[in-house]
Amino acid sequence: MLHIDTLTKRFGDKTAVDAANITIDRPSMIGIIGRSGAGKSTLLRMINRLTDATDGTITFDGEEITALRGAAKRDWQSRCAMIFQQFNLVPRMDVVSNVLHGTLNKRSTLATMFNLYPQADIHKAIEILDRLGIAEQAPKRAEALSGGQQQRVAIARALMQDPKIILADEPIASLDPMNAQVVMHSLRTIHEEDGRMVIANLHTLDTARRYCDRVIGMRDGRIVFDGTPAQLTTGVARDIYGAGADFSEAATSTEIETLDRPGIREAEAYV
Amino acid sequence: MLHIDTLTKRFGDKTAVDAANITIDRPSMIGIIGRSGAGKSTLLRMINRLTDATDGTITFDGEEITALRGAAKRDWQSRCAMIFQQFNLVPRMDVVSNVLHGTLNKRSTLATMFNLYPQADIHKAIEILDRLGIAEQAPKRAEALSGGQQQRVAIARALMQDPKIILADEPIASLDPMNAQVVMHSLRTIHEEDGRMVIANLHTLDTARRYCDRVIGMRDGRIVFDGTPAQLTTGVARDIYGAGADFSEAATSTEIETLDRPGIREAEAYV
Amino acid sequence: DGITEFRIGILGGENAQDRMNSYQCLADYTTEALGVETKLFAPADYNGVIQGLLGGTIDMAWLGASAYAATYLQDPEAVEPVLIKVNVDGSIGYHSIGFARKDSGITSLDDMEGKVFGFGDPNSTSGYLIPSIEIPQFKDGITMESGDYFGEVKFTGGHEQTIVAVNNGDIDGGVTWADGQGNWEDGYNSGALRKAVDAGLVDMNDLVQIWKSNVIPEGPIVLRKELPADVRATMTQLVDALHERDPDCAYGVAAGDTLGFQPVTHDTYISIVEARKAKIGS
Amino acid sequence: MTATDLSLVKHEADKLFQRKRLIRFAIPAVIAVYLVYIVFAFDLPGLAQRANLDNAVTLASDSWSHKVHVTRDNRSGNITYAVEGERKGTYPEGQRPHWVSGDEVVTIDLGGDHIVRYLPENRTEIEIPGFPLITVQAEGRALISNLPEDLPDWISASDRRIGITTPEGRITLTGARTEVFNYFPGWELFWFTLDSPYHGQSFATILIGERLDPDRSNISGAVSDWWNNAMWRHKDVAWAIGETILMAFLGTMGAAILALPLAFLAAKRFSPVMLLRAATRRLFDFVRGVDALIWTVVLARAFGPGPLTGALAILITDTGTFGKIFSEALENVDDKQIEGVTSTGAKPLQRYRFGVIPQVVPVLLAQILYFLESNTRSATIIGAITGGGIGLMLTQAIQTQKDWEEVAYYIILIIVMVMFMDWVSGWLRGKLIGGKE
Amino acid sequence: MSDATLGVVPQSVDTIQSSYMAQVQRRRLYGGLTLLIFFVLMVSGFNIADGRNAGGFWDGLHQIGDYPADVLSEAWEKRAALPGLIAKYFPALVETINIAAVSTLIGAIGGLFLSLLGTRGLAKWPRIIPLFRRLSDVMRAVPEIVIALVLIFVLGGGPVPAMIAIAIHTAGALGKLFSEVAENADLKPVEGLASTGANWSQRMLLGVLPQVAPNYVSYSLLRFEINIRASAILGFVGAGGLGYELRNAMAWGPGRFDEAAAIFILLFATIVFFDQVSSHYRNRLTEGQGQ
Ligand SMILES: Nc1ncnc2c1ncn2[C@@H]1O[C@H](COP(=O)(O)OP(=O)(O)OP(=O)(O)O)[C@@H](O)[C@H]1O
Ligand SMILES: Nc1ncnc2c1ncn2[C@@H]1O[C@H](COP(=O)(O)OP(=O)(O)OP(=O)(O)O)[C@@H](O)[C@H]1O
Ligand SMILES: [Mg+2]
Ligand SMILES: [Mg+2]
Repeated sequence: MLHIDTLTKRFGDKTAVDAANITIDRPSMIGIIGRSGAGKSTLLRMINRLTDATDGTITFDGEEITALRGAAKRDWQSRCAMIFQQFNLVPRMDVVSNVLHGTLNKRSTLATMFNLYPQADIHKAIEILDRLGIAEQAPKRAEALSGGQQQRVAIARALMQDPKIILADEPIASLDPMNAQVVMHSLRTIHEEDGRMVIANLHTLDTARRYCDRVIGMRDGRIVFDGTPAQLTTGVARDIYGAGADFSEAATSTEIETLDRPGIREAEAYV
Repeated sequence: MLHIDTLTKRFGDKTAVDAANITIDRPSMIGIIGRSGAGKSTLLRMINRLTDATDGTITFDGEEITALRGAAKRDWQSRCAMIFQQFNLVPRMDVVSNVLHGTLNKRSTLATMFNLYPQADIHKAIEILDRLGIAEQAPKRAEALSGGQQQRVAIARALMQDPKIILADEPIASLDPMNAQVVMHSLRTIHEEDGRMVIANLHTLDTARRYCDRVIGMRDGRIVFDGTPAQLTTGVARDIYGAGADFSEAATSTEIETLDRPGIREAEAYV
Repeated sequence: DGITEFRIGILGGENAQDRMNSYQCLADYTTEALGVETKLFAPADYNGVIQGLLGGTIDMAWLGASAYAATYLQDPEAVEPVLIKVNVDGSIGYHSIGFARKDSGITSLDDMEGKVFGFGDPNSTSGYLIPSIEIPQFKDGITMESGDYFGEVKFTGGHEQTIVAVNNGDIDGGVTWADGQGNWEDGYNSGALRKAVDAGLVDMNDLVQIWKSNVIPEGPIVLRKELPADVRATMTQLVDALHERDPDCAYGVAAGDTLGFQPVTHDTYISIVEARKAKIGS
Repeated sequence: MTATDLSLVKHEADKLFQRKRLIRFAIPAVIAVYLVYIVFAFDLPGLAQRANLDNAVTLASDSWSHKVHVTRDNRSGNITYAVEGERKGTYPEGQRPHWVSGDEVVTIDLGGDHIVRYLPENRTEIEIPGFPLITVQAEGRALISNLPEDLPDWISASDRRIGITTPEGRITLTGARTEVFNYFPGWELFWFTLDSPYHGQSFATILIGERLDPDRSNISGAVSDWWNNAMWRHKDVAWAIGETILMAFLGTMGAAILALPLAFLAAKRFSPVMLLRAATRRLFDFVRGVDALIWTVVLARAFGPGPLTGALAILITDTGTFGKIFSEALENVDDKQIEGVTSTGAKPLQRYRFGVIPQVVPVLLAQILYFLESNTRSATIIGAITGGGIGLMLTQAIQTQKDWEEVAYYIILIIVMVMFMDWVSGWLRGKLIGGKE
Repeated sequence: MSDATLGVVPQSVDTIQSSYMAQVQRRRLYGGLTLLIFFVLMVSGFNIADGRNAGGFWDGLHQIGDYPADVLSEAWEKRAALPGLIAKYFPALVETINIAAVSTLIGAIGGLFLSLLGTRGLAKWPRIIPLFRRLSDVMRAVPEIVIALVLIFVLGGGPVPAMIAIAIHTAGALGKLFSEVAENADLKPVEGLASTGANWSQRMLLGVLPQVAPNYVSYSLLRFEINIRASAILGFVGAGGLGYELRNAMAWGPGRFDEAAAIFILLFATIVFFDQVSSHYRNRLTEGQGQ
């Protein structure tokens, strides 16, 4: 399905992603981990074509994504939804409109201007919101929602695109543990029920272990690990994070269950 | 020396200071305590003649301060320096210029319009700054300094006036404990070394106890206590602050030494 | 009481283009004759010169007849006319010419009923004052009110604008000035039409004359009455003799070939003043 | 959520979108209706019909090209050659353009095989490729030509006047004179007029070549001839631009100086007398509302035409504008600094100088400098209407309706001038506000 | 420069004093020079202007009221006719307001595109951002009257040349103000929309416009105020509306001063009215906005 071949991105003389090779042959849920600056976001943004690659190719079902231009590129983006750490909604607009933005690629500018979304789409948007448990919020402005709710609106927008792939760039980094769980759970459900591919950048090891079928570890732009959660031992994690022997998994955890463990407050301060 | 006689200030039907009588016959260091709205600031402002009294008189060395007008009033202000909680410096001007504002009353208007001060004054200003330990900040803009440094600049401006009395309206309320100590220490030193009278409004009991020779307590505009720090028992303090039995002295403390006492963090939240 | 400087106001309007430049020689002669600095001013319209003369900030100017009348009516003691231009044929007048586009089928004022008629500047003699008085005398029923005889009466702002407006069809007919000498197809010998033809703006084959006024006296060169008598005498003499002394300069000052200037008095303009007074009353 | 709840939410959403659509349609609809009204109020259809594209073409081509007139006076038989037909551009006696030849028969080669011949006895021959040879004889006021009945639209002919317009040039014939206009790209005589010895010399020749005028060194002679160029009047133009900037500068700065004390009178916290305050504010509103242009007209009686009048007009208007802006800035000053200065016994002026001025100076300076730039534009307009500066030169050039190259030149100068002032004001802003008090 | 050493090594009071004195000297010198230059510029500028003016400043000062007195006395004499005249010129006023309104509308739309196309992060074609910036600089630099005069030549007199001229200038001026606002816009929504495959106009419409609209409307209102004056002024050169009538009345002089006064009252009242209304709405638009 998705084939990434020696994909490289350079910003000036900084190489953000360095000859990455990934092959994914069936819709799975994949977690990408690595410390800040490892190139996780850049990789995802290249897949969505928000950023252009410097070198290498991305191929999806035989189509070369990296070569797409103009309308074809936007069409690809509509098939490959993206979820952001900061939600990236339109804060002044209501929730349904934000979800309907997932259909923009199919609508003309004029239709958008006059809010001419088909009734079927509006209803579908509400059903998606309902599936994510926030249908009551439909008429509110996005900015009036809590972070977890906003992220679910972003997921709803992604689902509205009816995409083959959902990319999620640290979808839970701005959320509290409670909301983080809800959001990760939603993503997992979507993967399982709809059979969509989900690729999520994650800051925390345990989230990756718990929700993903496959974990990719990045360090300094290179892919240094690619395997099952089971293969992701603490030693491997130390390598990925370039941490010393004092590395504690809890330092990257946001699991709710861990909240009651002593010392968790201090630990969170480092996250 | 200073004699305050049934001094009253009314704002509309609100009586901020109610027939206050204070007699100070030698240069001492006096702390005025009382809770917010008790009339402390108003009292000090009347002494400096920033605010006109509604009734009563202030007499200093036989001269009736409350009757002064125009140049005579400004002359009094130059002999009676004032320090404010918010420093009240000119932030865009450099430190030395701010200190030199203390000489404005003595210099001709025309020369000062163009920022022209005698060299002797400039040297003196820098010596005062040196005495307060901030000579190195001399050429910087006031706004570039930390709060504690700014308050010391304000004290330097007061010293530049070479005043008989220094009034300080909550000089340490905007400062962290470390800086508060430095500032109170400076005021005490000035009082002891130069023999100037210092009257300071203070929010915290322990500061008043520690630095003042005499403490005046105000409540609802009236003077309800006037005595030595030793006479200022917790019971008296309760009266002054109108607090119940749960009154804890720590709640008004900013002393550095108290920082290590357990429970202090919570306590500070009420300050 | 001498003067410290001498200020000449120039208003081509009906005459000159590069006025300051053409007048520089006159300014030099003036400085020489009076021994004081001479300055040239070229306000953008008649009103500027009139205000200057009334306010005493301009000492000498060449006005249009109507502008002189306006000055006179506001303050009879302000200025005095001294000289007038003499055309090459010896006449001292010119005409206001009514014209229209040939393809509009208009050949005379009779055809203008209900049409749009354009004046130039309100202070212009040939562009407004004279036609606004003489055209209603053309036949009964003509007035200069919009919607009476003409469909609409407009000011275009100046002679040039009138010509362009007629040529473009913005207005059906308008008035401008010409000396009335020479041939229509050349735009006459001098005047606003001739300038437009020379500039390639209009083709006289496209235009027809629909009306012509009686002869209008050229505007006077005026001097402020408050000036010392000797200054006035010197300046009058200087301009009067300019043609003999320096024909090139005279060409520039008069904006074309002339026989020079000759003395003139207020009497020449009495009828114009009356006309203007009549307009104020209306 | 239950099915009924969900359908309720859906219904709500449908209504929401209905409402939103209505608003989204209403705004453009209102605008559209207004624009339709404007189309008729401004008579756009009529305008489109009347708009003279020929003028636009004349204007556009004239602005980057010039023409040389070859004129034969049919009465005297004299032939003159003049750039733009102006006296100042006339070729000196004995000189003529290189594309004119012959003595008895004067042949004018317009290029592209278009040839005009001035023959004796006021006869003219015109050769135009693809058109039979045209011959015209002038007889008194009348013209006798061999032109056929039906003419192409580039020839306009009557028995009194013939006009021929070709891409190579223009020919007009009347009884009185015959004139050929030959067009060339570029601004001719921009550097030197024909009577200057430096005309047609290369830059290198002037700089390092032999002395062209025995009385003057080449460089000073060239500079002086260029500066005094009678066609382009570089000296007058420079003065005019200077006058325009001067009007803007004097007006803006004068207004700022006047407005500052007045603004104190209009600011609530510095002016306790309500009546005085209100009076000052109304004064600001009044001088601002009247507008600089009208002030110029009013002042013209007292001061006559010239840059001072323009400067005063700007000064008066902007005193109102600055007064308003300054007093708003003064309303917003921070009390603490004033009180700090007051508590030292400072005199009232010192209080303002140190308590207030340092706070408002950045706002004031930014505004003043911004207005300096925008007043350069106002000064151009004021000059155009009441006399003075580059604005007047522009209006005059447009009014003569033939010197479009000058118009283009002035327009470029005005744009450069305004952009320059924009840059100056930005630079000063950075220098003055960025730096120390 | 002395700052660099400050705080590193404790300095003696003497060095601080002398280095501060040096700084003060320098500042006084620069300050004095600046003041001197300014003073010299003002005085010599005034003298040049005075010299190049027909009448001197001091000679003319006492006459300053003459012209208004002439106008007012005539207007007062004929005061009975004033209401009628005001009614007569009302259509011209409507034309002036229409010119201002249409040109503000068109200019604001133009400024909108200039600002979106000329702002980093938003531009459709990032490479030619400088082109759009220069374009709006040039449009802003051209005084309205320049374009108006040229257009009057091509199109004839009337409101359209004025409208086009003002619209061009407005587009440039608003383009600059707008792009300052747009530069501060939050790009997150834009990116979010981009990730769904929305095209440029959809991104701008949904991602940027809702954020910047209040500021844009507020600036446009301010511009409308300015444009009313501009459209009145352009009337002076033949662009129709109230300015044209005012010029004719003033140029004719006595006999029509009553008309001049009536037109002037209309114009003044209009300017003040729209000033007040627009500043009221501008305050309302920007107040709920934090800064
Ligand atoms: N637009 C850009 N211009 C220049 N450098 C960039 C840009 N975007 C990212 N980088 C650099 O590329 C490297 C990888 O960045 P990226 O955002 O992909 O890391 P990340 O793994 O997502 O980190 P984080 O957890 O902080 O989001 C970083 O060093 C970053 O500084
Ligand atoms: N300018 C004023 N106008 C009206 N009321 C005032 C004014 N200044 C002070 N007051 C009122 O007078 C009373 C005493 O105020 P004052 O500022 O003297 O109290 P304080 O003891 O200094 O309190 P704080 O600790 O809050 O500074 C308060 O109730 C206050 O609201
Ligand atoms: Mg990232
Ligand atoms: Mg207080």
